[in-house]
Amino acid sequence: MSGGTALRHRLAERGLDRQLLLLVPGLACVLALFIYPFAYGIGLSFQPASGGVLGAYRAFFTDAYQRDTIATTLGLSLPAAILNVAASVPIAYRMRGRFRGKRLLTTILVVPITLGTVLTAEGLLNYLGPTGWFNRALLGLGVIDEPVRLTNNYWGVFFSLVITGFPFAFLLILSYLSGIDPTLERAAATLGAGRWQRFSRITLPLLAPGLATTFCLTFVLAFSVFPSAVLVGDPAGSTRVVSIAAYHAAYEAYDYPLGSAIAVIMGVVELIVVAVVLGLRSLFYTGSTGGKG
Amino acid sequence: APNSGGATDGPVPDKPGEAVTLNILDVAGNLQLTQGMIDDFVSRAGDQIDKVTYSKATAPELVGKVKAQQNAGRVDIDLVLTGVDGLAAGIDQDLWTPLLPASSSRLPGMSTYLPGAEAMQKLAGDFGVTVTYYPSGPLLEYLPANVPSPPKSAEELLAYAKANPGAVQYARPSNSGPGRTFLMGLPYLLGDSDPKDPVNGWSKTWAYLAELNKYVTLYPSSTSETMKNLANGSAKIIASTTGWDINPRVLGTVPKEAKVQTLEGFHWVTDAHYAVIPRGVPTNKQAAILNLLQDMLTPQQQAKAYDQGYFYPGPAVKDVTLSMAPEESQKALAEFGRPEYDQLIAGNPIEVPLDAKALVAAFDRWDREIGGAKVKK
Amino acid sequence: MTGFSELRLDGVRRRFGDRDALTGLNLTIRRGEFIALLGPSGCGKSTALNCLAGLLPLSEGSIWQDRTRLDTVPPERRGFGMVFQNYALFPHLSVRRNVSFGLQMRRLPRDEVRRRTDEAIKLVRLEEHAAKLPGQLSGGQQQRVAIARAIVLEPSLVLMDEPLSNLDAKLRLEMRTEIRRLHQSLGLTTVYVTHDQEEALSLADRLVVLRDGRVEQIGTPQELHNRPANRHVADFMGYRNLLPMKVKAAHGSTVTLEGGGLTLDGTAADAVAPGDDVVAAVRPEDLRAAAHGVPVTVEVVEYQGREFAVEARTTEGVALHLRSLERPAPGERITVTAAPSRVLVFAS
Amino acid sequence: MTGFSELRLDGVRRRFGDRDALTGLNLTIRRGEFIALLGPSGCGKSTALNCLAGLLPLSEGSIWQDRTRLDTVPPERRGFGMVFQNYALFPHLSVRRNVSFGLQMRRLPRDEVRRRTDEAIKLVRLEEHAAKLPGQLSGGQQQRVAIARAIVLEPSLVLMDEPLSNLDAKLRLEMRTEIRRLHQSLGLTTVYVTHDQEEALSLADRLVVLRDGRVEQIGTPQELHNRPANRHVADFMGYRNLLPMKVKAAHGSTVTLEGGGLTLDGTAADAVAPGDDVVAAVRPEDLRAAAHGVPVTVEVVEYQGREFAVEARTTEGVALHLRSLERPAPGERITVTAAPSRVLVFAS
Amino acid sequence: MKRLTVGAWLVWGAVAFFLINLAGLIGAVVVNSVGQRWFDTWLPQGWTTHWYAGAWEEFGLFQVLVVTLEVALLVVAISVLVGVPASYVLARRSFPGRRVVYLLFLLPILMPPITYGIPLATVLYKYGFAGHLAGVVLANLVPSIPFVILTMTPFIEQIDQSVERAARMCGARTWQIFTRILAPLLVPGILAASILVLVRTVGMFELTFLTAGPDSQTLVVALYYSMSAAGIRAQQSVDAMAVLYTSSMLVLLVIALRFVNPTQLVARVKDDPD
Ligand SMILES: Nc1ncnc2c1ncn2[C@@H]1O[C@H](COP(=O)(O)OP(=O)(O)OP(=O)(O)O)[C@@H](O)[C@H]1O
Ligand SMILES: Nc1ncnc2c1ncn2[C@@H]1O[C@H](COP(=O)(O)OP(=O)(O)OP(=O)(O)O)[C@@H](O)[C@H]1O
Ligand SMILES: NCCCCNCCCN
Ligand SMILES: [Mg+2]
Ligand SMILES: [Mg+2]
Repeated sequence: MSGGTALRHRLAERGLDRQLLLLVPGLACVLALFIYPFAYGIGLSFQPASGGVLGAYRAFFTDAYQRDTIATTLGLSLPAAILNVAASVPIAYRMRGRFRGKRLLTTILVVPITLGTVLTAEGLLNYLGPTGWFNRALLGLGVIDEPVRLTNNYWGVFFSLVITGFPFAFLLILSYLSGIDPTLERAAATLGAGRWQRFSRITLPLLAPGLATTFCLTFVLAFSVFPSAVLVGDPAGSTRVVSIAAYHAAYEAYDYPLGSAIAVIMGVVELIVVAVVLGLRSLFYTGSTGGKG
Repeated sequence: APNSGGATDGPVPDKPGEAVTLNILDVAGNLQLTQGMIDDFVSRAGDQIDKVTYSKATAPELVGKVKAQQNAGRVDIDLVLTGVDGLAAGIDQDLWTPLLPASSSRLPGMSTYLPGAEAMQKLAGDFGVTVTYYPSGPLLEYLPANVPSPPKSAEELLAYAKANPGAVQYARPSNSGPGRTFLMGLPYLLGDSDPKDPVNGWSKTWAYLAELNKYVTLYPSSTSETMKNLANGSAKIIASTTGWDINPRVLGTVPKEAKVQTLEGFHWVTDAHYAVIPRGVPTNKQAAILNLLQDMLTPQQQAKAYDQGYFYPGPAVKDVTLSMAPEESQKALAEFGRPEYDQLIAGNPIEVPLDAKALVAAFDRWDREIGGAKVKK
Repeated sequence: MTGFSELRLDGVRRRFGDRDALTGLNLTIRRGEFIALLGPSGCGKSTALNCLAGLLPLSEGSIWQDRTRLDTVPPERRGFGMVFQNYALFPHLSVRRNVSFGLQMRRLPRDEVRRRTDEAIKLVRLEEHAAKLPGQLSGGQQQRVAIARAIVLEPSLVLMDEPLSNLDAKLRLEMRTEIRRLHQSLGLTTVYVTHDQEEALSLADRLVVLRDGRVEQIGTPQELHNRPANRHVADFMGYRNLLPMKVKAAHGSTVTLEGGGLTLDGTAADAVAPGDDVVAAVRPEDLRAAAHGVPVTVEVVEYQGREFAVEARTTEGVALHLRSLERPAPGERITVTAAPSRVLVFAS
Repeated sequence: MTGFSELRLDGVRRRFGDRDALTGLNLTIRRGEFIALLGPSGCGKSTALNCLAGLLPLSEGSIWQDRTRLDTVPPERRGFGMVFQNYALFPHLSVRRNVSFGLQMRRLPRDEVRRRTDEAIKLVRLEEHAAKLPGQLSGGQQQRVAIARAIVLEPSLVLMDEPLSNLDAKLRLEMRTEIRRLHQSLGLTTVYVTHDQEEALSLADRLVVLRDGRVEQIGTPQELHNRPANRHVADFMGYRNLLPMKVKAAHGSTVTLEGGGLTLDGTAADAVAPGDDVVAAVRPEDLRAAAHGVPVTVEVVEYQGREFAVEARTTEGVALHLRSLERPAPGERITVTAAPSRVLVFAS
Repeated sequence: MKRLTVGAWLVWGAVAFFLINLAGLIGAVVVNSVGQRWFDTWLPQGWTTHWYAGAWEEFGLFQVLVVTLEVALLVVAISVLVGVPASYVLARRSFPGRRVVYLLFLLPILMPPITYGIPLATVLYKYGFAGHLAGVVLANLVPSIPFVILTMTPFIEQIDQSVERAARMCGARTWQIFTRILAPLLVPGILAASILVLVRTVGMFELTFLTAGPDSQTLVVALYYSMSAAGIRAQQSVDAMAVLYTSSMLVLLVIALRFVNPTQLVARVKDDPD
């Protein structure tokens, strides 16, 4: 046949055909709107006022106060992301079947995504504050003698990450979970697998890829926490997260190279965590989960 | 596009060729005081300005936004109302159109500045025009019911804090006007060697803050939070300023009966708002803006700056009395104002705040050594 | 997991929405029996099996294992094995791990797990594919994995939902013999769902014929084959010719019928009297071309290997399915006949 | 979408990883033909069908529709219809909308869509279920929806992947006739995958027997049934007795064999000489109990409806599958015989 | 009929505890936003709506809400239209460079907007997009498209490929397969992704701020301003803004959930019988 057809045939065999054009709009957006500006930002991070090409990076890593923000941020975001995913799984799992009020409960559980950082922060400060309802109730019940401090410290930020992150995780996991054919668990049941085994041996592994994606997304959200770290946290101390350092450098000290460098470092740390998680994901089965389509 | 057409440099005409639209960005909460003045001018000078849009943002983001516009050669912010921080950052990044001395003749109001405002204007160099001014603080605020005899000196404050751990509160300076005023006022109270040099001249201040830190359990991230804690009794003494003293009581977020106290050896650390024009704004619009600014600096307009004690007193120029202010201002200040402020303002030295670089250095050190020290405890 | 002497389904009923998929199934399964549930598509076979497995709660009725009430016991504690109609293989586990799953659930020693898994895989001829994932297997291969997975547990009751439906004819025959052999040698009790009467007849000790969620007949293969209880069972048991006729004469159980251009002698399955409208049920293989009989015109001829399946029409236009060893030409006129004992007469 | 006069598969090969699922398939399909692809599970039937449909790219070879090269044309432009082995129904569409989907894709007028959809649904007897979603149907009902969905398009080539495998025996027979009827009346060209030799024999004009991705034989039903090309085809075509024996004497194509406790006369399919090791292939139904013949001992008896399937063993322990009209008792000794024309002899 | 297990008690107990505290948290803000003075008591001393009126007026919130809705819906629509086809290719196909492409799509989510926000705004101003709705929408697409891709890929992987093949055999083109087969099957996933994108877009401060013009501000810009700008602002007024923000999001969410149940099955999955 014609050379064109033969070429197309050969390309198709390697997985290159016109279907790949579907990637083009997305790629174009990312290249034009992200890669180009991003490269500029990276470039900026290598042009500090002093210290040579790597000066900004050196400045960050040689200063313990700056360097420690990475650990602080991971200390907040990893537990929060893990909790969000881990709490979503059993709840979503219980909510797979049909029962009355399911839709309402689902809606209520995903309501927190509408709260936004500010309402969450204000709510935490009001509700958990020294004279807030929470402490009042505990004092009234005689559980505590003086108000417990749950805001303007690690816990305030942690709660805010859970409140904003949990519904994300829950919604995603519930959707992933409903894509798994329930017949598989039934088959496992007839093979003598109890509730827990059915869950851990069948559902969980099939869910694992979805869990990994969900974890990455909630982790990334938590890792770049900024407003709540300031508002309900202790932004100079225990919740001085890396984005505060970046913000300080870029918007308060107007040291854009340092700000960009810190942002790049943030990205790299996130990338490492995500790469590890997605690496683990690829160890799991990622094909059809039995929905017979 | 907003700024298509029109040269952006060269001589500024007396009036715009035709009425222009002004996009005003407020990063200092200044419109609370000046929007009335601007609207008033626009209603009178429809031939120069046909429409004004207002947007608001925070100072730190301002620079990035203006920079992005200037890099692209399309500036659509015509006038920025900013505090010292935004002003200085813009100067540092070379964002502003120099207005002075070229246009000083068109702004005669500038020669009637109060002494404090005049000092503040120096910080603006050639770039900004002071539009409102107040002496700020540092003040201590308390409820007499909770604190019958407030501390009268820095030592007494420390002693009070020691006796009542957790009772003294000021917000993280980089997030709070009263917080930073307290920080900048301390070197005067303590007699530090160079109150303008937080790195080398504040040894007493840093020692004092570190000592005080032992009895402070919490540095909230906003002044509102300290006000709330004052109101609900979980804080007994907080840092404040004239505006933060009067306005929240007007709004009802702090009990009316709250009182303020100054410490022995007290110097006012002043504050002001500036109008600046980003580079790249056409001369047509610059003309309208200059005329607007001149109008804003007249005593009648400046009287609007009394507001409800938001920036008390507020006017930057001389000879603006409360009686010239709108009815509502007079009523609010009659009820919530403090006659003793006239006395305090007249009777204490007035200092300009730190320049932007020094302030950022002070914040950084405070974060590292005071706020950040909490972690290790 | 221990054996039982009998398993009793007592008025088992299952509704979906407002439609009964199963109405009042009564059945006693004795230990060691091989029961086939037989019936057309959609008749409720899978539903019955799922109820027995504990995978579908009953809408009414109960299930008893000797003295123990079973229908409230969760599936994993019933100790039954099951082969699903849609395989239901674990897509993330290799063939080997699918098969060993149940053994691992029972916490058997590793060696035993390996040995029994290997055996089961060998049984279904998947040695070469043991390391593949189910998604990489053909439909028939998947079916075999499902069989191996259930059989490996040697459960007290094995439930099979059309386990051979995707196998090729040869393999189906072999697996059929294999299943029967396993059933006997392991002393299993088996409930087997199929729509294939031949499979059911050859495998089962007793057959349960279902239609529209209702039991039509329970009996041994011979009973069903030779004495279907009604025309529906007859229809399903391969009496493909169901001819509406009229009784002309009756002598004991032998009746003479007429209608549709045919005259036939048959055996009454229901009580019928001359003049009654009846249905005569005849298998195609019992209706044969013969020297004399009823004249018909050949219409469609299908090759069936050893013989030909013929569709022919009587002079009055009634279609008949019959068999012929010779290939008749379409349009040819032949005469057909049937032994009276092979013609069942049901009241209509 | 227009017709064609022939469709040619030219050395079609498909690899999965390093394993050939199909090796060099050559086949010419003439317009109007009914071709069956027959073979054991995993032999590559579905793979061949998918290559033809355009759903799997070829690893080698080409497909031609008259002068047009087809293997580079995307499936939706080939204008073929297909029934999938796993139904592949659209889970979110009702039965009716599943069936009408293809018509809508072809932008036919609304009335015609409705009419043809109704017809197709009626054809597969799903009128009552037209509004249901596939998830609410039984396996067999789903299969029927899949058939209706493909047939409704009256495509120039219909590909069917075991479309009847989940139907009950009766329905299978009926649908089989129906498919053949549709094939003829709509003038379709059909490629039909099955593992059921009986189905293939009765439906197809020509059969393609595959084994391990390779064509073993292509021919008419009669050719395959009576003259399988080799022992594998014979095996698959129902010659269940494949007996390793030795040639004692040969007269033309008639040979006398001995071995395993048997002596048989047979017909040579390959060239053989006395003394050769050969395989004798005999169908169970051609090996019958008779007054004199080879003595064997009955072992397993399975009821088959009209007759009994018997597994017996010769004195030397070779297993034989045969048929008997009487029920022999296990352990009984009987004698069996086969017509020489029914015993095929292959070189081994 | 079925007794609750210990596990169920724990799970439902935890859910109840979470919800009670959530209600308290939201309630505290709502009450404060309509409270006159609220010091050390269970409830405020009086009630008022003037915090809302003030905020509404000060920020011209009607216009802001309209803009917010426009931006959010445009961003959701475009990122779904662009993202779903891309995730389809990533889920279904293997081709050289697939990993690189995947990483490219991953990066914008991982990188904080500080790294690229200002240069991005510069680019958008240069081509005349920024300062208008278009600029805000374009900027918000940067994290949204990858977000859709990342969430949709596993959904598409779950759908049996033979359904698509069947549609293809029925003559459906790729586009028709998308609209008639995949889209309906993916609706729950698309909805989940859309809601999440919507939330992220409505909540995206930096990129919106940097690219918005005076008449393309969104609610979050006003909200962040009210919360963290210099000057004095009653907390009640911030709370009122936050309540407005949340209410408008809630309206969007409830509308979305009216049409599709988030738990609707992704593929043909039989409902659990019990
Ligand atoms: N989940 C369900 N919801 C509604 N109806 C159902 C459901 N499951 C089965 N049915 C209906 O119940 C009847 C019996 O279904 P069942 O699956 O038991 O049939 P079956 O005998 O196994 O058929 P097949 O041989 O085709 O598999 C059918 O009419 C089917 O449509
Ligand atoms: N995606 C795949 N990856 C790897 N191997 C495959 C894949 N699909 C099919 N195979 C292998 O190719 C061979 C042929 O498969 P195919 O599905 O064509 O068999 P089949 O003849 O249709 O069998 P059945 O009758 O059981 O459906 C089998 O051995 C199968 O395991
Ligand atoms: N994701 C971080 C959002 C940052 C918002 N910045 C607000 C700045 C207020 N000063
Ligand atoms: Mg079934
Ligand atoms: Mg197949």
